[in-house]
Amino acid sequence: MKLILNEEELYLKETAKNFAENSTPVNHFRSLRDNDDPQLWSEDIWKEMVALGWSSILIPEEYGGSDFGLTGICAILQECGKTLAPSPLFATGVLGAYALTHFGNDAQKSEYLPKIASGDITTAVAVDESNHHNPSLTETSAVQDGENFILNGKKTLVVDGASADIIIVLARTSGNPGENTGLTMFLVDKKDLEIKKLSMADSRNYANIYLDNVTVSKNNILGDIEAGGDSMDSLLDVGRIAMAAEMLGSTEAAFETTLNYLKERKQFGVEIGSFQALQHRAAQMFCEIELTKSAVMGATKGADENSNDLQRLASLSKSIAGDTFHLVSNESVQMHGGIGVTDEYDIGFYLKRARVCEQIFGSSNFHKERYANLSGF
Amino acid sequence: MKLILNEEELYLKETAKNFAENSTPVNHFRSLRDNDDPQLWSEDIWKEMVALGWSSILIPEEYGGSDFGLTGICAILQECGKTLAPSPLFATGVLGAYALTHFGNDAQKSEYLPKIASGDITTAVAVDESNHHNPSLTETSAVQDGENFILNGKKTLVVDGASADIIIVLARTSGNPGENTGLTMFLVDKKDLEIKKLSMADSRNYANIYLDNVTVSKNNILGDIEAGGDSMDSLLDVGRIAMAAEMLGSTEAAFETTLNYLKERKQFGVEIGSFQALQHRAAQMFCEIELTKSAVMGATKGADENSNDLQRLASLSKSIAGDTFHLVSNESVQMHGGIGVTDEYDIGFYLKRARVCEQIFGSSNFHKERYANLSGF
Amino acid sequence: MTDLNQFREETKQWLDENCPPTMRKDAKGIKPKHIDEVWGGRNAKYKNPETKIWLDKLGEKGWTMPTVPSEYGGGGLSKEETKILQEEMMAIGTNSPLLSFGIWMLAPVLLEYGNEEQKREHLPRIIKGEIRWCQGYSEPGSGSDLASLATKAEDMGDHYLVNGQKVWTSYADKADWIFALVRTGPKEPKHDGISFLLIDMKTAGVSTKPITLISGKSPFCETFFDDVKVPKENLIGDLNRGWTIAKALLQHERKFISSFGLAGAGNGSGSSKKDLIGLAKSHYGETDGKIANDFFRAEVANHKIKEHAFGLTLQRAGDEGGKASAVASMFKYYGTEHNKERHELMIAASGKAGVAWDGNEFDESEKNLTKSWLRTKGNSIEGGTSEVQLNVISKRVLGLPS
Amino acid sequence: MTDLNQFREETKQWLDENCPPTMRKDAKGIKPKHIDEVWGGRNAKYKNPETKIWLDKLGEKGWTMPTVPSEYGGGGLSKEETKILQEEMMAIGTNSPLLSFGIWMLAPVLLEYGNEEQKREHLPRIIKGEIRWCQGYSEPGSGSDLASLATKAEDMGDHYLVNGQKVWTSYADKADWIFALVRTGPKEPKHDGISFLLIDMKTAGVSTKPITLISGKSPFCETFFDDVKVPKENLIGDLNRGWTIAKALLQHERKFISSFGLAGAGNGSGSSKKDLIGLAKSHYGETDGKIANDFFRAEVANHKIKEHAFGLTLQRAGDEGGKASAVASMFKYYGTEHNKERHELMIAASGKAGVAWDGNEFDESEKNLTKSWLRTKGNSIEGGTSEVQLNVISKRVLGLPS
Repeated sequence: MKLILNEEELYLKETAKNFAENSTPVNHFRSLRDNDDPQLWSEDIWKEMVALGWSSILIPEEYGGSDFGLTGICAILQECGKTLAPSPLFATGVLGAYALTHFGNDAQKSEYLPKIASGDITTAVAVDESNHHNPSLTETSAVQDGENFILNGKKTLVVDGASADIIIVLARTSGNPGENTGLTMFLVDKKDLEIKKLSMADSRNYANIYLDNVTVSKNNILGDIEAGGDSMDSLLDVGRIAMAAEMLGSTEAAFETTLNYLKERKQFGVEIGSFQALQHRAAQMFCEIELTKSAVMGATKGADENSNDLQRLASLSKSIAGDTFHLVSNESVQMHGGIGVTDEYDIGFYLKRARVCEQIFGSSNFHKERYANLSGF
Repeated sequence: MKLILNEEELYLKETAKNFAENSTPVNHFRSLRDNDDPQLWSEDIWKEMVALGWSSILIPEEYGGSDFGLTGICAILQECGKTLAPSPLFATGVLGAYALTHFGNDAQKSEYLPKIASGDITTAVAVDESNHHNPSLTETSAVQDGENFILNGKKTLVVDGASADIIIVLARTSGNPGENTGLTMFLVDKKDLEIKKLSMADSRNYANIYLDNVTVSKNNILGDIEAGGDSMDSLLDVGRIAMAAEMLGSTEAAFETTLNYLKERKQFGVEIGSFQALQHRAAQMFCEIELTKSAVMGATKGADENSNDLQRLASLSKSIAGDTFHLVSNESVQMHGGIGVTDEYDIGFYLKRARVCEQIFGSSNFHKERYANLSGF
Repeated sequence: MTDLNQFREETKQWLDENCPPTMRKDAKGIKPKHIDEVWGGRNAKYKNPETKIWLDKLGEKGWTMPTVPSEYGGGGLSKEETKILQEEMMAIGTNSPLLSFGIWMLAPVLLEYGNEEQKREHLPRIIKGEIRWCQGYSEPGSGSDLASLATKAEDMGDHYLVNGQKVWTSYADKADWIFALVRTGPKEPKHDGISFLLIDMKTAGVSTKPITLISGKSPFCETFFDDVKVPKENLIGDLNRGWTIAKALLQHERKFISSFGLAGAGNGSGSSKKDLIGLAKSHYGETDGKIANDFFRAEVANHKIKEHAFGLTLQRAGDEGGKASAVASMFKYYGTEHNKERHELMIAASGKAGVAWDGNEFDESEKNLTKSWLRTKGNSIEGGTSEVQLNVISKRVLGLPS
Repeated sequence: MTDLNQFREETKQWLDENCPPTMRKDAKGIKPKHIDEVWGGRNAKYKNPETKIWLDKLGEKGWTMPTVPSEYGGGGLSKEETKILQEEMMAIGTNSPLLSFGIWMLAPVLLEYGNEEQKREHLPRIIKGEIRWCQGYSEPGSGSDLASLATKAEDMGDHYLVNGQKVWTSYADKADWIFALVRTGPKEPKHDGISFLLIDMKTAGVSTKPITLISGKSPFCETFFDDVKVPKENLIGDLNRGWTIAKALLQHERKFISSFGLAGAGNGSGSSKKDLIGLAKSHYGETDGKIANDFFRAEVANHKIKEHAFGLTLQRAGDEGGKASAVASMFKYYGTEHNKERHELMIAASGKAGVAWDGNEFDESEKNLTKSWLRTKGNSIEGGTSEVQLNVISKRVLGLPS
């Protein structure tokens, strides 16, 4: 396993970098937020991303995809993270594409994968039910009723849930909350759900989803019935790594913005970046960011090369990306001084984004404990 | 509760400061260590301390003491901590004096307290049995045999155990390891014990003590039979606070030595204390030391004024003193650079002392958890 | 002593006769949740008419600043009398409803540096709450390096002509007057060319613009001075000697901000659902009364221990009778950093609810917590950054070389 | 390719014929626990006579430094051949027994800066392990600010006269020669008056004194030069241009020290009783395979995650083909700080046994751990302090202003 990007991946990264800088600078996000955009991402931008092939990177060639692997799409997400570019890429291009490719039956793949690749539909994954991530605590029930299942329950903070066409819902077909068995994934159409858009600190697209006697055909079971706990865990691991990559990009950008400020801003007649206390803190952040890069790279390459240590690599990358983004976003605001806490400057966006990202698919804390459990200590 | 020393306490502190600086500078400790002194404290110095009344501060006036309270003796220990002055003051003047005053019956008080006050005997407390402090795990057994008890077991890292005349041993008269009930304290003469002197990193007086069918008269039960768990806990709390005071003194001295070095040592043509990164770390240490002072003062005053929050105050002071001494001893060595890791310089003594003190009557970790338990979270 | 006893009796009687019912404990001894507090000033608004009655009564006696001499509108009380007044007010569960930068910051400075006319002019109106003041210190280019400020006041013979911009002026859009630092000696070394000037906000050329923070709307404004004419009698202290006054005033400011760190410093028993321990227990659950997440519980324990020790340190500083300004730096630094940490832990405990912003899917308390958390980020910047406080400690307390 | 295949065959055969039995895997494929390692030199002592045989054989071939040209006593191998040699040595479970500052530090510098005679004189003796070298850099007054060194070498016409003192010279009491930085230009700016000089330790006026560390006995010495006469041909590079050589050599030194951080970086499964996890489990106990102390387990998790990421970072740096010296600073800084933390956690896990010093009441491994822990405190000082590394990162990598 080589921890460097191959040529294809480098090309994707370079393209993404240019796209993010030119088409979705931070001001793009700011204007969506300021205009109370209902979906908080732009259809036009998404179409351009689809045209660049980003929605189909995890999709096999037979279904219209390029199958470039997780490292490729994570390189893109990292660049998008730098400018906080909002899009359905994470929930659709990573989660939806991966879930259907790996767990869909032939009929499901044929129906959905080409539509994901072409950008005709977007997807979301509804897993959590309370304020802390913990899939095994799933209470949402799915009770068989002839050829159908009847679903009841509530799902919280579904990423892109406010706009997704198809939502993958984890529900309990047997057993009790606390058990990872007895869970099943269902593909549910948004029209069957009560969707409540959420307003979160980072002004991105999220929803709570209420299931009130929702009827789902057994044909819409994704993967094997009762095997949804493990399947969801692999899906989540891919999501955690991808989210870590995006968080890494945001962290890098916050750090770079701050370095630039340290080089420009003068107080007491000198650039504040000449103060050794700030220099050392910056150097320490640099080290943490380098470690985070390696963890993310290790995880994406691990996924692409079917590492049997992938769960640990996923928890490693999500926890360290969370801690580093946390540190750097705090230090960035502090080092900007007064303007750092004004809405007019962009740096505060990274602070807000950091804390929301940390909650997606498990906090640093959650993943440290998972890492310890997986490591046998 | 006022968190300032009263006049008596200030006087004791001032006396102790002069004594420590003049009679037991760090070189006194160094020479005991270098000469492989068997007891690692000086009889002559101890006699002078006794003459100053330090052995009788916690002893009631009727038994020849001055009853000046824990705040008084802690002010002395803090000063002794500054120069790492070795003496039986902690194990005898605090632990022995407190235990006999509070748990001894009239006969025991009459027999032992005047001897402690006069310096005729020294004492020690034998509680732990494994590498981590946890009195409830006591396995040492005491089985009644007519008018006597037969004790079997092993006690580890008994402070001053290598020289004490009388050793207070916690043993199990009923129940099982893990229970805080069924424990009893015994006064045991050193001649009945197998005592193995320990060589620890801080070169102070410690022993492991082996009890092999040791016969102890029931007259030598200290306090109520089976109530030793709770009694030992109050005794330990007093010991924890006193140890925290001594650690605080050592921390202050390490910090002051380091500040002086920062002001003197030149590199790159300037005093290294002018480097802002070191300045900020020094300022942060200052804050932690101030907090530690307050915690120790709160605990000693709490003890003297019978606070019902004493257990929490004891754990607060021991844990914060441990953390602060840990931080400051590490930073002190690092800031001294190369000479900091040579045996020739004193600063390394503080590093070694810090880690040993942390193990006495519960590490910072132990006390954080105890604090949380006592606080109800 | 008889005099003091008599004062206590008279005070008791006066309070009983003058303090309106909604400004004090009721018959059952229950205090009003919050006495309606007001900032006073020309455009003061009173939700509760009794608030105005109570403020007027207190203002008449000068009891919003009891120790200020009565010739300046104060209470003219001795320290002992002031203590009695406070005790008796506490006994009936009342306090002054007046919030005022005039009282907290400007008045002490006027008493020390103002001339007789200035004291007679401004103090009574501060004490009665008739004029609301704001502070004009920071500028866009002058944050930590406050003395580099550029707003200039030119001597035009019979007045000063002020031009420039201030930032972080709290409530400038609602204030009647501003006390400002201005550059009057452009050629002098930077600390020696600053003056302390009082400016009526309704003077032509003064304008304000509110600042939105990452936490949302804020009381802070930018304040612009465009050829503003200020009478010469509004200069406090000597020309170009304003820096001394500025520093004195900053001490008063830091005191308030450092107290933030203890906002949550109770006895750690987690009685309220909204404090850190309550949030952790309700979101993570409890096992035998313990927070049911071991890693988070360890973080909480570390935090609560520091909080307890910091609380004892504030108490000790009080018992020691207050110390030099350097200790204020420690409290400012530690208090604000601790408060930031507390809020980080509170939002972490709350999980997804800890990053709620708006809408019906979250409680008000959850949405408020998110904003409080963001607001704390400013605490370690305003009133002197943490870095400045550490500089002060290392140089003034520890004596480390420059 | 055929040439390389042939080289592999010949190498295989040579190793088979020449590598003594105790220097390689036995018939069952079990490696010797440690090949007896030696520092060589005039007074080399061999516990195992086969160590000497093996070193002599390797030295003859020049295979202790395979890529050095054969005219200087090296192996004269290409990169490809060197790789094959390493592979074949690994295949039979052997390696060179020679530990040598000459090989690690001096030889690369001689190859780059030495003249033809110097290379022919010194390299063969380094490669054969005949001369043991030590490093004379730091002085009591010159730690982080190495360039302020004061040991002077005066030009006496036909020789230099050296006077001064070095500290932290590892194994100076056992070394045959020292490579030292000396001041030859006392009037030049400090970096421009330094030269790189080779000195035979048996010259009159050279003396050494071992340094005891907080961890006990150490290989470090103080080295004194009292009117030491050094032939002029022992100057490496140009007069007063030694600083360039010094910096090149420091890079080689930092590489070794930064690798310390990963000494314990396994896969975290806690297989050994002596690693962090093994110690924690044995001293705190286990519950369902977890360390039975939650607060400590949280600290271990934090540490192991950093360790894993740091390990991946070293791997990534390798895969990226090695970068500038600034990245070496990161590894030096992070590696040594991490190693200190690991040892702190190991002694904390061990409780009282973690602070054992001597005697029969503790295991050897416990007493050794205490000393290892103390020894790590020097890692973040020697070879450039952590503070110096952070300075380098902030300036050279991040481009922050001076």
